[in-house]
Amino acid sequence: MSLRRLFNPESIAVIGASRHPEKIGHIILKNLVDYGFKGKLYPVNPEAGEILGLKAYKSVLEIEDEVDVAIITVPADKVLQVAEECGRKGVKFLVVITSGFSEAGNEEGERRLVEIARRYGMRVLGPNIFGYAYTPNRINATFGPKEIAPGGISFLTQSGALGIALMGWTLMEELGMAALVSLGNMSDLDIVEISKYLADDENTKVITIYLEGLKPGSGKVFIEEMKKVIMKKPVILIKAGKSARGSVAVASHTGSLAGSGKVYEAAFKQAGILEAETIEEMFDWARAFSLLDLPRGDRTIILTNGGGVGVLATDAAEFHSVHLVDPSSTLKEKLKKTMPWFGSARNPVDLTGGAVADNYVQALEILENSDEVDNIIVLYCRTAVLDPVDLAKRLIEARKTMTKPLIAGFVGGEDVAKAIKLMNKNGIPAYPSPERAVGSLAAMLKYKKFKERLASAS
Amino acid sequence: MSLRRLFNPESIAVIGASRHPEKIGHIILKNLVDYGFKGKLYPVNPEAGEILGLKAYKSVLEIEDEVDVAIITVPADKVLQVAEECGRKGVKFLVVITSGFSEAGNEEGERRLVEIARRYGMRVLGPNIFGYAYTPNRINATFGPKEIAPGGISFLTQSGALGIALMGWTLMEELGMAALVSLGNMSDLDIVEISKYLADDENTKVITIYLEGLKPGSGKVFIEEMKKVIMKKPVILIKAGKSARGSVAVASHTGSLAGSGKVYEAAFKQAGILEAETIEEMFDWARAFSLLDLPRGDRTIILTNGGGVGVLATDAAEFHSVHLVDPSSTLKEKLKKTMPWFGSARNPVDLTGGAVADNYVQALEILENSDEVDNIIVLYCRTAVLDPVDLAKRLIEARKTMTKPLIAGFVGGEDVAKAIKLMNKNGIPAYPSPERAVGSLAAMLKYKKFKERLASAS
Amino acid sequence: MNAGSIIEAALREGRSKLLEHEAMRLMELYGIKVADYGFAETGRKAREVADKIGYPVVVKVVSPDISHKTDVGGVVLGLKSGEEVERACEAITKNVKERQPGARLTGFLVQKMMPPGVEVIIGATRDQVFGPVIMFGLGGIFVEVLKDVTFRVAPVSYQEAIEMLGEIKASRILEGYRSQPPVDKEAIAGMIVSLSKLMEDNPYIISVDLNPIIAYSRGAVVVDARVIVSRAGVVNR
Amino acid sequence: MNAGSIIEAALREGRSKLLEHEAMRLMELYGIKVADYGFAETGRKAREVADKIGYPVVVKVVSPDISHKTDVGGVVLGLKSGEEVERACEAITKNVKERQPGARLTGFLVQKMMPPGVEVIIGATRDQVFGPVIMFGLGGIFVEVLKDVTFRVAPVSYQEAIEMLGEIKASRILEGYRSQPPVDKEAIAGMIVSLSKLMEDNPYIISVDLNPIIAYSRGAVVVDARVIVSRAGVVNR
Ligand SMILES: CC(C)(COP(=O)(O)OP(=O)(O)OC[C@H]1O[C@@H](n2cnc3c(N)ncnc32)[C@H](O)[C@@H]1OP(=O)(O)O)[C@@H](O)C(=O)NCCC(=O)NCCS
Ligand SMILES: CC(C)(COP(=O)(O)OP(=O)(O)OC[C@H]1O[C@@H](n2cnc3c(N)ncnc32)[C@H](O)[C@@H]1OP(=O)(O)O)[C@@H](O)C(=O)NCCC(=O)NCCS
Ligand SMILES: [Ca+2]
Ligand SMILES: [Ca+2]
Repeated sequence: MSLRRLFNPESIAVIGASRHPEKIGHIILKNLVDYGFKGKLYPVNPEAGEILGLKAYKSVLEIEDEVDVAIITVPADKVLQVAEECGRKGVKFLVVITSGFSEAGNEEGERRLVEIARRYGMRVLGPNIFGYAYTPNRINATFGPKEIAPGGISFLTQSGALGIALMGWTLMEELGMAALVSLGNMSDLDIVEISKYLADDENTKVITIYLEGLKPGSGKVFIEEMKKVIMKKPVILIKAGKSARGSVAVASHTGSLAGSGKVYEAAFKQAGILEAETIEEMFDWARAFSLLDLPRGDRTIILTNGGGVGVLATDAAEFHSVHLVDPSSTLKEKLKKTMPWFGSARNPVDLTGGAVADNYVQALEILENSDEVDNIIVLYCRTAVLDPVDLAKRLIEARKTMTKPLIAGFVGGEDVAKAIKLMNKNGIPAYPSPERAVGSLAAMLKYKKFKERLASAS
Repeated sequence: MSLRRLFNPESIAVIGASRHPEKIGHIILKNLVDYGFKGKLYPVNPEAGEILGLKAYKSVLEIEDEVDVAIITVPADKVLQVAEECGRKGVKFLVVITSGFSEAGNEEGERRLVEIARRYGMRVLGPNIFGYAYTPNRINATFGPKEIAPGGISFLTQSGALGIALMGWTLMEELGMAALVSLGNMSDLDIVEISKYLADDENTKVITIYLEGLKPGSGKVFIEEMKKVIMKKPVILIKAGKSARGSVAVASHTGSLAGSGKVYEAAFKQAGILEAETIEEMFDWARAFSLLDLPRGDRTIILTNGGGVGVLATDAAEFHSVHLVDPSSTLKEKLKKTMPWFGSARNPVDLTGGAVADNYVQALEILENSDEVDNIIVLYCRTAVLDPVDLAKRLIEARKTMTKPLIAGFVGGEDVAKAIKLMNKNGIPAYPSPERAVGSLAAMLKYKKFKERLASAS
Repeated sequence: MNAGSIIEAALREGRSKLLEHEAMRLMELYGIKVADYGFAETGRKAREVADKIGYPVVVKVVSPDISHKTDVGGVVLGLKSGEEVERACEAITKNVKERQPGARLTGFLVQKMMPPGVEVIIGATRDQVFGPVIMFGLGGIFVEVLKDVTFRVAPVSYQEAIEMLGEIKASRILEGYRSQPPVDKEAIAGMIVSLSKLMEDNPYIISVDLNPIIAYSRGAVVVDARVIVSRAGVVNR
Repeated sequence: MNAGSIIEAALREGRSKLLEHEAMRLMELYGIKVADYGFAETGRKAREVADKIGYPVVVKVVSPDISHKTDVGGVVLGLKSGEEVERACEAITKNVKERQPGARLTGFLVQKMMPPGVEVIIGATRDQVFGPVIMFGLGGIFVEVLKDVTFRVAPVSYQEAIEMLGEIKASRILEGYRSQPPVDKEAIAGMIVSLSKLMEDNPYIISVDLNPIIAYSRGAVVVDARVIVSRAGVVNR
């Protein structure tokens, strides 16, 4: 069964929807209502007549209509019975929030849950998850924060606590999300199957994954299937528990055995997955992928109003093997006209601290029209003569007619932070340091190479 | 002459103080006034009667009183004459903002400036700088932003544009600053001499430096003097321009290997200077040094409410060679009492997602009193049951009676950001990721080793 | 004897490590070139085997009980004649009796002594998550001290095997370092692919170390092979 | 001859590279142990030198015009008798005449042939900012391919020199790798300290490569030394 109905349901039942605002079953229902799910919502609770103004059903079997997705938030000892009822009702997807299954030694309960689902042709997400979300349909079926910024990043996580914490973080960081999936015990639906679906999802531009460990014996299929996924969408992953000690912590945490980092690294490389070192790095890269088309080539130029940040970006480019072009003398002559005599038309192109928005925009136009350049990194240091928000607005305007990837690194205080947010909301991936801007372009260039290598191998 | 009067002047003259609000000479005077310099302020301008409500003097020679520091913001062709007058007046320090000296090929002008200063026993900061600041005396003699958060970090920068941009950034990031010095051409006062002064400055807890390059032949003195500085205060440095781009090919084998940053790296190591990779990293570390006493040992424990962040921290600890202790069974038994049965008393100590502030505080108390532990890293993932600001307040309270270094890594959205700010203002270095918290502790442990090594060598 | 029956025989006899000639035979069955060798029960037979192989040769003790042959004086290198071979077998027998008295003496492995070349290592292990994993590195110090190795999950394609050769930090050594000619990368890559297949076909093999393999400008030859088997697919983490 | 006059002589003659026996002499003057050597103008004299040193020896051409001795057939190794030495000198003369006709032939360096050991490199260069900088690494592949080296700005103390030995990635090799005994770290550290002093004392030396130095369990010996001089303290970076 395709996962289409999981992410595009016409109706969702919350079984275990509680009358008490602090309970998980209540919060999920409330998030669904508040975030604005447009389909039909059915709270199920044998004891409540009405919850959040919605009629509550005693059992899923009482619902007159069809039910595509059932979110289950009843305690573990009631899950199997509820699942059985869902099966009889013809529910298509069970999203089982409840803990107390294989992660707590109750393998038998989990086995029976999946067995029931199989018998009725249902698919299971979970158990032991904080839910899932899909912003294009305004679904927030999690007990995390209500608000989720919509966008092109899909995120799958094996850690619940971290996943919920990152929901708030992505919102603050203006990271636009498409799907958000808590993986939990992966009794049925797993990373691979969900990634495959999202690879074809038109709203997903990039897939990010927080991984603690794959199940024994599942590695080979993971590699083979993810190879196909990355031909359609970039996949960025962070693998926790690579240190000798960390892997012990993972084992005790999710019940899945960790892999030695080296083997996982090899597997990711084989699959064409980009491996990030930190959460911040993963989402830095995801931001660029979600906003930009893939670079057509690797010839990169840096545009700056400060020598210092230019040097830092140059160092970072060398570190990440990003190719900085040497502009031809023709191109240099053109660029010279956009700056005072003491500026520099070499790469980094230094418009000097006196640069105003016009200088940037003129230089950008020249670079966009030059066939020597594929990618442009715009750097800015806060100066008295150029307001960062003004510059951001002009860049956003200029970008509309541009086809080349444009990435920004702005350094400064509150108003610079505002400018960064503005750009991130308007199609220019922007970062608070030159290094992070360069690192994100580097990830895009690496993905391009991975894809080309896999294409040539098949 | 000691630099004491530069940072503790009783009077400052701004020569070239302008009536026009957009001019540098005006902005500096205004910053001095607005930031609240308590000493005497003398605008000097031959054409203005009054600026910003202060009486303007036609020449520095007209000032009745003594002048400790003269900030010079007149054009380059007038600097020498002004300097001469300052000499005759008995000014002690010239802070020369003006550009157009050796950095622009005018070595002669710079030589003569220094000559005049020598003749009159004055010292020169600059030329070609954006000024300097010293928060304990409310001095903001820069043309950057008016506001500077006071604290224990001193920052010397060779890049003007980046330095100004970082003034805003440090304010936003709650990084408390002591001295802020634009180095410019270092015609007289240089990195070494200023660092030496700040090493004895009671308000400076840590010295940070953005370095592009040292002058030919000055390297050896730099190493020898900085060795003495680091025995008193930690020094963190970022070296820009380490990439090979632009470096010259050399004949000998050793010479070719010695290019691009390798020699600088060796020199920093010899001097006991901590080298950071990025600006963010430099200030992350500086934050920890500015708020904490040095660790007494390397035995570190991680306290968390989420397995995922615990694993990430563990990986980071291994990467940075931070020693995570294995708690004794006695300690584990005590810790067990602060958490539900499914928590973990191993390291990372996992209080579980249900943890409330009391759990943290109880565990902290146990760890503070245990002689198995030197350092504590507190991690938190945003959960519904524990408000991050509440936790932050309790941690701040608990810390008051603690002696062990306490570092926080909090993950989440806006309210978590608020909690982080709160902790940073109240003595707990706090970061938005587990990795950055661990990295900062690692820097402190590394400094401790550097210091011990240098102490044993002498 | 096919691969399955070699492994089966060892498991039946309770041996977790294949005898060296069994390991060599296994490699041959997968087209992995090994130094010419023969097994002989006695010194006399060893001489006959050596005559057939051609001199110089190496003689190694074959015993299910000995894991570090060199330590017990169980290896003699550079034998140039039949006489020397017989004497070596006697010496080995004596050494082993003295230094590891209880050890069973199955016989002797006579092996062609290979000229020097670039030493490389190909290994395999079975990972709980990913199944067979293949490792490549340069021999000796490079693997043991610098840990300069690269991994791939099986099946490893020829193309991937070639990539592995380029991934180690010291890969330039394969291109011909100083006066040395470049090594035969195709031959090494072919071995990687074959070992990958061997691991996939035989689930009871839990690890293989081909160490060293001596690589030349044409061809590469396994000189030492260590194969561990177990009915329970044991695992690295 | 003292250090200054060796360098002065070379500069006066317009040579930027010291002749090998000059370089060796310079090292000796700073207490850096070099393989026993002697300079000889003719084959006959080379034989006498060799007799004094003791066999086996190596003979190398000495010429201000030849920078890659081996390429022009200017080096013969493993000479076991006086006769072999004379013949080697003739061969070298012939080779050089053929392959680099214009080259002046100053004479021959006769050098004790050292037994194998662990090859290390100590180098020095003069940095524009930091002045003399000393490098340490393991020989051959480790420096050339892996760039596994470490630097210190002079003056380098004995303690720092010992630290340098521990800083390279392959430092475990110095501890005695496999059957090898540990090398004499004190001897190597001593050389680093001496080279540091040499560089500080002689501002016209712009770079030194001691490559290789052969290190043993007791002592270490410079086998090849390359010293570049210039009146203008040339610089890297
Ligand atoms: C699922 C879980 C949250 C339920 O806990 P709970 O809310 O305390 O459970 P309750 O017994 O209160 O049941 C919840 C509601 O379902 C109702 N309910 C009980 N049986 C029901 C049934 N058969 N059908 C529908 N509703 C039912 C209850 O009446 C209650 O509603 P009320 O509060 O209005 O009375 C809990 O078992 C659990 O697993 N928690 C961990 C979740 C987690 O952390 N997941 C992983 C995150 S990464
Ligand atoms: C120093 C500098 C800012 C002066 O530029 P400016 O403000 O345009 O210069 P002005 O000629 O307007 O002189 C400034 C003021 O000094 C006054 N002035 C002139 N001569 C004077 C004198 N001898 N004594 C006192 N004041 C004098 C001017 O009248 C003017 O005041 P006004 O505006 O009220 O008339 C400029 O030369 C410069 O160097 N800019 C670069 C600074 C920089 O970037 N530094 C490095 C940062 S990292
Ligand atoms: Ca978790
Ligand atoms: Ca600058």
